[in-house]
Amino acid sequence: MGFEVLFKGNNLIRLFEGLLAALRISFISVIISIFCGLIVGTLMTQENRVIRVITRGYLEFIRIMPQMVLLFIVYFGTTKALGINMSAETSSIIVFSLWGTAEMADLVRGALTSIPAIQYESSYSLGLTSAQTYVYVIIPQIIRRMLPLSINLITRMIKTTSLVMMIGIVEVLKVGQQIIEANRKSSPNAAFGVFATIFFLYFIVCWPISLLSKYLEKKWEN
Amino acid sequence: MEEILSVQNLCKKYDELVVLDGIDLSIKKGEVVVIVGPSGCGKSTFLRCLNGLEDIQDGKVIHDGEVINPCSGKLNKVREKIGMVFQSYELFPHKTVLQNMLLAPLKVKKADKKQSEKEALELLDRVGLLSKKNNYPRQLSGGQKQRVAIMRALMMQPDILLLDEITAALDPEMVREVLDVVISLAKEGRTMVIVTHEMSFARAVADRMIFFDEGRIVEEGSPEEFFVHPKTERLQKFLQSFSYAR
Amino acid sequence: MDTEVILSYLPRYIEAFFLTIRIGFIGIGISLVLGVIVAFLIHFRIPVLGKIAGVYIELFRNTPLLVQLFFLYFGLPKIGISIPANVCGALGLGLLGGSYMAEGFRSGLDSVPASQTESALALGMTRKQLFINVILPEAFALSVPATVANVIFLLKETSVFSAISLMDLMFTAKDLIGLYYNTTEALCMLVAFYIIMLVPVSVIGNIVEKKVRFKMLGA
Amino acid sequence: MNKIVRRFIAGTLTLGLAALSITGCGSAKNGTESAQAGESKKVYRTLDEIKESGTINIGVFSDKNPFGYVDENGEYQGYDVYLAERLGKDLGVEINYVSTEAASRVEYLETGKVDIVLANFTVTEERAEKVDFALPYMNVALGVVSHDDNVIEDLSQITADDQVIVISGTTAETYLEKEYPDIKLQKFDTYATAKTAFENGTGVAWANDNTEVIAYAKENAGYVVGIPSLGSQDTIAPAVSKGNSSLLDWINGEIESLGKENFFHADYEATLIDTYGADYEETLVVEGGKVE
Repeated sequence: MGFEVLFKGNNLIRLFEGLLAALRISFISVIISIFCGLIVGTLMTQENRVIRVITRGYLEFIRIMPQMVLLFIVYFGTTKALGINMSAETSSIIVFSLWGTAEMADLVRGALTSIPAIQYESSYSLGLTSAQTYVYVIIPQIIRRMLPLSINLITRMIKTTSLVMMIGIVEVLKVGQQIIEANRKSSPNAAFGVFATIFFLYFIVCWPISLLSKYLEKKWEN
Repeated sequence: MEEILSVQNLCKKYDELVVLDGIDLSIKKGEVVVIVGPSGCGKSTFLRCLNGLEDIQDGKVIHDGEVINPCSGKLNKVREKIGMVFQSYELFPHKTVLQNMLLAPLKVKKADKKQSEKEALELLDRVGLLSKKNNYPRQLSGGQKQRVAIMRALMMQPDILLLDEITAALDPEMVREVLDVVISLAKEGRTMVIVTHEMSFARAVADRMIFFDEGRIVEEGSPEEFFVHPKTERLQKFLQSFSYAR
Repeated sequence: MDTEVILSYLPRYIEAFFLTIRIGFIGIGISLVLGVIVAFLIHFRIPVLGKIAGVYIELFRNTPLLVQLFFLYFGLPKIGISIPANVCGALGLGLLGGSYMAEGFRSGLDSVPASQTESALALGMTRKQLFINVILPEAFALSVPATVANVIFLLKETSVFSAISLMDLMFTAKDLIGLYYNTTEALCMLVAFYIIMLVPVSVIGNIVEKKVRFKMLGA
Repeated sequence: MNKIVRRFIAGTLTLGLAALSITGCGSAKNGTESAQAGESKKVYRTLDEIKESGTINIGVFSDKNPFGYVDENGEYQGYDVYLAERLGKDLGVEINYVSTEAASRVEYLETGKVDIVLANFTVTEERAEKVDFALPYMNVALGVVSHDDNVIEDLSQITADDQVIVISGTTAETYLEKEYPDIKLQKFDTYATAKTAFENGTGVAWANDNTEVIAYAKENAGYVVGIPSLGSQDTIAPAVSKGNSSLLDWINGEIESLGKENFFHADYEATLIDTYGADYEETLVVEGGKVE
């Protein structure tokens, strides 16, 4: 069935290295996305119509644009247009952060609009500035509501990192294809064993993360 | 007594709807002013104009020689001196009672932590909630939360305290707990402007009564004049709506 | 940007566009039905079935569609069940989408305030009437934003169809670039067709969200 | 009604934004194309710059056995890699292998992110417009394998609703797209999926490099190479960024000198012989860049 391929040489280690590459990109991108998402999300709730339209346009644009095109534009486009030679990993982190920030901003907007106006007013009437109000009163409250959802974003991001093979990053799926190909003659049906392992690897990484998000959701639900 | 807050020809409009139509009022230091009136007469909005939560279309609110202007940057400085407690007794849900009390003094006044904590504990003890200092708001009753909200406002040592129908959303037996606190503050000589429906409480605590109707001050006077010999016919009708006879 | 190249690519993109739409929306249809059933099973904690539904959600939410499609299209024939590629694509999308839609509906069901249920019961409604007339409509209204986001997400997930030889939009672009290397034209047409496919969904989604929220919750 | 209108404006706004990005990425590309032709903005690294830097970036396939693949110890192997190792040694530089996909080979060269592409790159006119090909180092002809119960000996046998399986980005696909546009193709993006689909019988035939299909028929019973050679002989050659003549000339000189020591036959024997057998060595190998 093709499982024997995995124990040849350091194939198993290479698979884990590939998974690590995918995880590293996802985690860095999510952290950036949470930070920028908070800012963009807050901007989205401002009365100023211009800011709102721009951030809304950004969200729709990123949601609609296929990620592969973004990868090509950031990785190849920037070299052609501006002469900057970006590494594949930096480009993929930029693209996934752009995507993550858009998704996060939408979550933040939803969370901010669900905070009753009285929280803002009682904070202002104590003399806190609007910046202090956001930092000490509003954001800590939406973080509780948002963190579980942003953890879900990590699993979605991990699953879509397989796209980065288009710009030369060897992640877990690419390693799988390499192993299948390398053993084309010696074990022709290696594909099933390898894909079953990849299925399992993605599961044991993403499932605990979604369990964590459900646990946090329950704990902070009050 | 020296004037602490002066309201001159205050007008407030939502597009065409006139909510406050030229209010003039002067509040002395240590005075307790109670505002009553039918719902929708603009009394709560008036209170929110005093600390800049609502912008005003005309007229001025002067406190300590400074004009309160909602669009100016220094608004939060003004609000340090004018405390307000709302009808919905929402505390900051993610902070304990003590943290709720300490947030503003530490962040706004940059006060010393130990000193503020001592003050906070004293205030909590005064309203019998010292044991609740490390509880979260969700573990408190409405009445308890409202009392903490009042103490939280007091932590800023405001010159004036605005109370906007703070008992409207409470069960009867909790109303008592909260109003006793307000009465004790009045005895201490706190300057307060109170909007309420609790007539007997108003009569007990007020130095001066004001009757709002359709965005104007209709009648003003000491509690005795106000309740015993109401002059205007509208005030008489309003007071009757509170008494029941079989 | 060479228009002659664009014109020569146009027929293939149009064909791929309709394939993506056709299989995409069949898959989304399946995911909606599956989502409601699974959300129902979990929300009302039906014994055994509820557990299976829970496992289904965790399994399909935490693994990539590409791998799921691989087993559906290449694995099943090894045990005698061979499904044509387009059916396989719709089924794969439906199964993956079902787990996401179920999450959306479940959170919708959970956020129907208990007072609604109690007041309906107080009116003497049976549990079935209660579910159909009160809970379902309100849960549906609350989960419209999540559902719209899922529809867009699923339409973009069709980009892994190349694994099972379905010529969707993304595969057309990659294939054309691999053949003739007119990368700019191929990518710009890809973006254009994604816009034509997704902007209406997003705009209609917003309208439905506003209408349903207004009709249902009056706010 | 104005809500719908406002929504429509928001929609067109996103369209506008996206169109902006298209013209953005469009102009970016046009900018370089004209610049490339005008030689004003150099993207690639010349021979000397590569030598100075001490490393050469070579784009290879990492999942195309036996041409470019990664063995179980994580080392790059294959016919293309064997040549790359030698180029690196003769240049006296370290080699940095970059894993490429069929669709990104040209982009890598157009942005100078790799210096040479050695990824089973078949020479065609369209591709020659984008990159400069060096001398060929392998012949490739196409072949078609089919199930032994329905052997396809001529493409005319293929009916309208039959499908021929091909791998996206291969010479077979290019050839059939150009010469037989009305044959329905079922395209896969990896060898493994194409092979499994063919075995599951979703296509009547599988068109690929003739060496591949012959090797496949040899290893698996029940399959016959009905068409051993299809269309003209194409060649596989190294590619460099357009205009990088210093590197191109060096490679061509290198290929010619390697021809003298029969290097490419040695390469064949080291990497391809156990897949395709000895009798294909002559038809496949191009020694010293000279095609008979």
